[in-house]
Amino acid sequence: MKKPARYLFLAIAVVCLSITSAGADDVIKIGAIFSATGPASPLGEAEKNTALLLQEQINAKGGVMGKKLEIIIYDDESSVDKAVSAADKLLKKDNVVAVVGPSTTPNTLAIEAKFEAAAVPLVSCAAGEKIVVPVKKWVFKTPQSDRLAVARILSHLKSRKISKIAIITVSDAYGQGGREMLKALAPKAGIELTADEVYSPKDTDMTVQLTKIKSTNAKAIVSWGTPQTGSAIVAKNRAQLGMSVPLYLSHGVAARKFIELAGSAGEGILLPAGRLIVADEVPAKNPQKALLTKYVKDYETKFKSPVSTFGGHAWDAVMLVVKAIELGKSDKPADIRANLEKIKGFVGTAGVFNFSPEEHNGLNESAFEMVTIQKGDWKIVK
Amino acid sequence: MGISSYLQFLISGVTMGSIYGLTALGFTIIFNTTGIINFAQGEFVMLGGILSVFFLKWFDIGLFPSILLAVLATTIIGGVIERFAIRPVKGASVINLIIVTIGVSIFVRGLTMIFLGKDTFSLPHFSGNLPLTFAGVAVMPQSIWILAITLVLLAILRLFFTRTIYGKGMLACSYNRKASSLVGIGVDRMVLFSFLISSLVGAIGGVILTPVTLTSYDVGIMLGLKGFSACIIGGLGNPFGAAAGGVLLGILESLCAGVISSAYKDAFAFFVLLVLLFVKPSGLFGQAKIERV
Amino acid sequence: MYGFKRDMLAVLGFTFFLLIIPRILGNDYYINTLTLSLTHAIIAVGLNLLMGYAGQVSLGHAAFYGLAAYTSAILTTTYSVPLPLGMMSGILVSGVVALLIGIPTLKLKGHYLAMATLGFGVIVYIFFNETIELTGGPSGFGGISRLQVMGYRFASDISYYYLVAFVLAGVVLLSLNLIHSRIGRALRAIHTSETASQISGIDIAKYKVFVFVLSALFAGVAGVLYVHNIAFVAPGSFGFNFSIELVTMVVLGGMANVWGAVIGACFLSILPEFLRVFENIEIVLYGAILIVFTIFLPEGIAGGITKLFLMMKPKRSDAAGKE
Amino acid sequence: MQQARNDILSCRGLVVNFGGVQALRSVDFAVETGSITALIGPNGAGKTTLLNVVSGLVNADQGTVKFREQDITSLPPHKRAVSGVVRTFQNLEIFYNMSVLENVMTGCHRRIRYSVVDSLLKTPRYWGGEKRCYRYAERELEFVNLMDKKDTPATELPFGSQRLLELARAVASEPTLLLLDEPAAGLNIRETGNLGKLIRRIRDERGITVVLVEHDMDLVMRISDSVTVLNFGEVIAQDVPLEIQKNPQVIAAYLGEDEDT
Repeated sequence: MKKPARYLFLAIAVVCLSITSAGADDVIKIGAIFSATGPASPLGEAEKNTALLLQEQINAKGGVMGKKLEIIIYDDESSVDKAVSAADKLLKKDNVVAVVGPSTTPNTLAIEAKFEAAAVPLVSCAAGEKIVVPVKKWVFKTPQSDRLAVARILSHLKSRKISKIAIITVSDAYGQGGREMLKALAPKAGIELTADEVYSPKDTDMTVQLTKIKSTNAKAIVSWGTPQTGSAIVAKNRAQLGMSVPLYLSHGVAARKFIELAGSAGEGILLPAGRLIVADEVPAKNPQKALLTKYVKDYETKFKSPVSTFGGHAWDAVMLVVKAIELGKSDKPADIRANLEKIKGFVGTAGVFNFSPEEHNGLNESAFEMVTIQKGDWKIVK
Repeated sequence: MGISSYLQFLISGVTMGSIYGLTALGFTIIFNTTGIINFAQGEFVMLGGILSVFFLKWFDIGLFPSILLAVLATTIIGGVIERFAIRPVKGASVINLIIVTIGVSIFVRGLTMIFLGKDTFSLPHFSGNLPLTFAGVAVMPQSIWILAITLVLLAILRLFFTRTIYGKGMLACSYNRKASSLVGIGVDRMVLFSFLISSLVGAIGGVILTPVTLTSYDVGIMLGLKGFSACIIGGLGNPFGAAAGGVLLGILESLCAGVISSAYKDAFAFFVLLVLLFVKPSGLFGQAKIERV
Repeated sequence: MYGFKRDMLAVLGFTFFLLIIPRILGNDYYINTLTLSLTHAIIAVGLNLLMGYAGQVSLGHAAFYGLAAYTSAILTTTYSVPLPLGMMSGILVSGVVALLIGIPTLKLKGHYLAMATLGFGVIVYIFFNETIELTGGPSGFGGISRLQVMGYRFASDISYYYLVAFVLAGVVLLSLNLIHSRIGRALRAIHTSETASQISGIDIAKYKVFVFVLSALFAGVAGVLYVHNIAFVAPGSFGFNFSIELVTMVVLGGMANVWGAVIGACFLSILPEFLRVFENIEIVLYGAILIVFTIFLPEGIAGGITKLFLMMKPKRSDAAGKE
Repeated sequence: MQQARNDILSCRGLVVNFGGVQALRSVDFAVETGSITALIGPNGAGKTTLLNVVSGLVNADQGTVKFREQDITSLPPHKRAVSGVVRTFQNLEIFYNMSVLENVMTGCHRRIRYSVVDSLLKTPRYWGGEKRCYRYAERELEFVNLMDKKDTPATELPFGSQRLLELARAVASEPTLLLLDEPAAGLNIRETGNLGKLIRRIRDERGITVVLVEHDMDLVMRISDSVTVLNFGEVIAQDVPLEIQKNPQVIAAYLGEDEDT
């Protein structure tokens, strides 16, 4: 009985020491809030893993400006309330210099104001355009906005002379973002929406919605969701109903998981995606090529599971913060924020970032490739 | 929309409804012997599906042996749950029993998440994934499997409850537990049995459903909710009412989604449910006089 | 008489305790967690009046919490209604909806009542999720102003904590007062025997609806306090899961015990903070704690504490009372 | 029947069906103000059903119930209680989650009137009402001799005392007509004797008219002024106790029952 007690004491002592040493000068502390559990866990899990991976890699190389990088990760359980208390802890207890995450739009919107008030930069991994439009001084985000993805799909549709589409979106924050963009941008591009269907994230059958779409004369279907929230089922049900009109999906689908889930029904679907999932195919001269191949390899060796774009968003967020620190040679929150705005031509997984005081996402349409699935693998559509 | 669209809605509804019905059946079997609404019923469905996926992946023994193994494993888990979580609270108030089953469902879900991961998985169709087309209506072979297995299961359960000594014993428990124990029926054993059977039924539901719907550690919540609704529509305590309630709920949902609005389909389905309860306060096939709470 | 002085003292002590907690703990990053758990306690106390005292189950109480939160948020933000008016309207909407839904629903009993309230909760949740123009949909509704009363802005987290603490103390006191009145007795009577209550001249339909509306009003108070604290609202906070969590708070804390609801709410809201270090295992532990507590403390934490006190008291009247 | 007499309760042509079973078939039943009226009959004769119809727990399919010249046929039970019809139950319906005193105070529910606001804020009206309520309850507990148990939880009372408690609660609501459903069931001889005296005192001291469903013939014959006999849902006799004992139809009905059981 005595031995475990001593170990326990030691463990406590170590924890206490690490807490007290937290204020020490040789450590840079970054906070992270990810939805590692709950409905958004497919996003948060990959992001958390990526953050851990980066922490290890960066410190192995001697840290940032010679200081050790410590990423303090909290799980918000996909809940707004938990995200708020995690933000409080990071800001008031851990005194971090910057925070990456949260994984979802509502959780980001819920804590934005705290970062404005505390004057600490937040680099979100959520897609919603509302996060950075209008621009908030202390808030940035790394995923490509829905607007860019939708614009990419619409221009592809136009190139194929399709003018009537039906949309089917998931009724969570992610699907809502896509739905609003599609409804706003499609008419401007001269494309008519013949149907606007919705399904819940946990729905298991979309035959009914697709049957309705089938009865309209839509020439293409655009569906907004992730592999875990119905996109695979939409693809499957479309195949089952024998529908031949092309199916466009969102950039959130870009993960090997989707191919596994949709099986043969995934063949031929189209989507705009960051280059992460087609890293092999990216031409060698593309600036992203090297880092994409390395990230895919490192992630998949360490965690034994395929990468997703979401992990990439966390990669971008952490590395952007690191870049900003190195750029200004300062780990003060205000300097990090100022230097984030100065970052130009930063090569990330989602694309090449160019920030400015007016632009806190830093990506443009060139971040996307149109990809499809051929013989069970992602292929760039030329 | 043509008539074929409506037929398609109906087929989707019946397919999903069968699963709701099977979940509801599991609720009813446990309710009848114990008076407990087992909020962990959805987890049995989840386990049946997700364990099949993993057994197939780990042991590489082919689809049907993996499925059998998964059903068996889930049934054993059902028994373990009864023994270690339900039996210790024997005789507690209804609301406490509900909380225990909620605790169990969180516990099971958590363990699944830790050991099998948070991802979504698929299971191959039992026989081909090419649809059969009748008059412009696509029917998946899996839907036929679902319907057929549901019906067979119902028939077997009916035989079990009316013909076997265990089945009759369980029915007796449902009418009067005290009297049953007085005439020598081991109530504890019957309760254990009801958990075994309902986890078996739940697991089978999960297994036949997963090829159509995919699975993940958290699918049990929604299925449990729908199953509970189905057995309330059917009239609590009536196994066949529960199955019928499930099919009705499935059809209601798909018609709401198809005809009214896909965004509000669950809201409409629950709205109809509420109206139904207001008109017929003890479900469609329930007896008005029986009050257990 | 009837323990009023004792109640009064207990509430005063409780308020004092709430006020000094932040000082004892010294740090303030958890203040929001505390505020949130006290907000939950306000709902739980109301739900306990409904469930613990009157014996009517509700699996949809998150809906009332959400209705008030959204109403106040939308009125004050989108329509620039003055804050106090918006908050009053929020609470009122919860009450009125409870009245309308309560009249037909409370005719149902047991599991059917549970089902109906659950269905109501799901409908309201979908309404929050789908009326995007009004509620902002799944991504939420932001830009809500923080509470301001007569020119005083509750800007700091600690000031908001004190406010919620005072409101909770008030709600507890009102509930204790209600319980020790003819109305409280009527509610408890309905719990044990509806027939005998009717025979004693108690209009059970009226009282059930009354306590349902009252508990919805409490949930509404919590809702407006919540929304003007977080200054953001999304449907995810008001789903089925939260309704279940509320019920769990009441049962785990101790049914038919006003203090039990407070203890249960604080316990379940703060527990995850302690479990957080276990990361993924957290959810398993949470489930296990629910099971273990229900097995070993069937009367809830408050019930357990009461029993402990009784055990320590010298046993003199025990032999006389029992047959 | 006898229109000249002053009836507090008069039921005409009551019919109650439970599924296929006719529990009451056209029952006429009247109770004279200030009387103790017994209702007897073999098991399943419909006595409890008749009490249920009078107290409003069961609605009659046909027929009317008049209480103090007013038609109360469609009134819900709590309104009947308010207007003065109160009953007890064969299988005891006391409030097990309360103390003895609180049980009786709940019985006083309709006698004290203060509002929700009064109770939330503990206004003087609340205090006044509660004090009165407390006094009423104490008086009834003294009446049934349970004063020493007033703070005991109701569950801990012995069975006989629980019967008395239910009686105290019923009397506490100041009824004008009290319906007792087998009050002596489960009591020993001494307790039954005391109960008989108590029922008389309820009528004599409180002026409450009593209807009594009872199997204990000694008790019935000793305390009642009038006896009504039900058999298979019909009234087969109504008379003073002495006459009833001689009535051949009544004797036949009871013998018939004996054969069954």
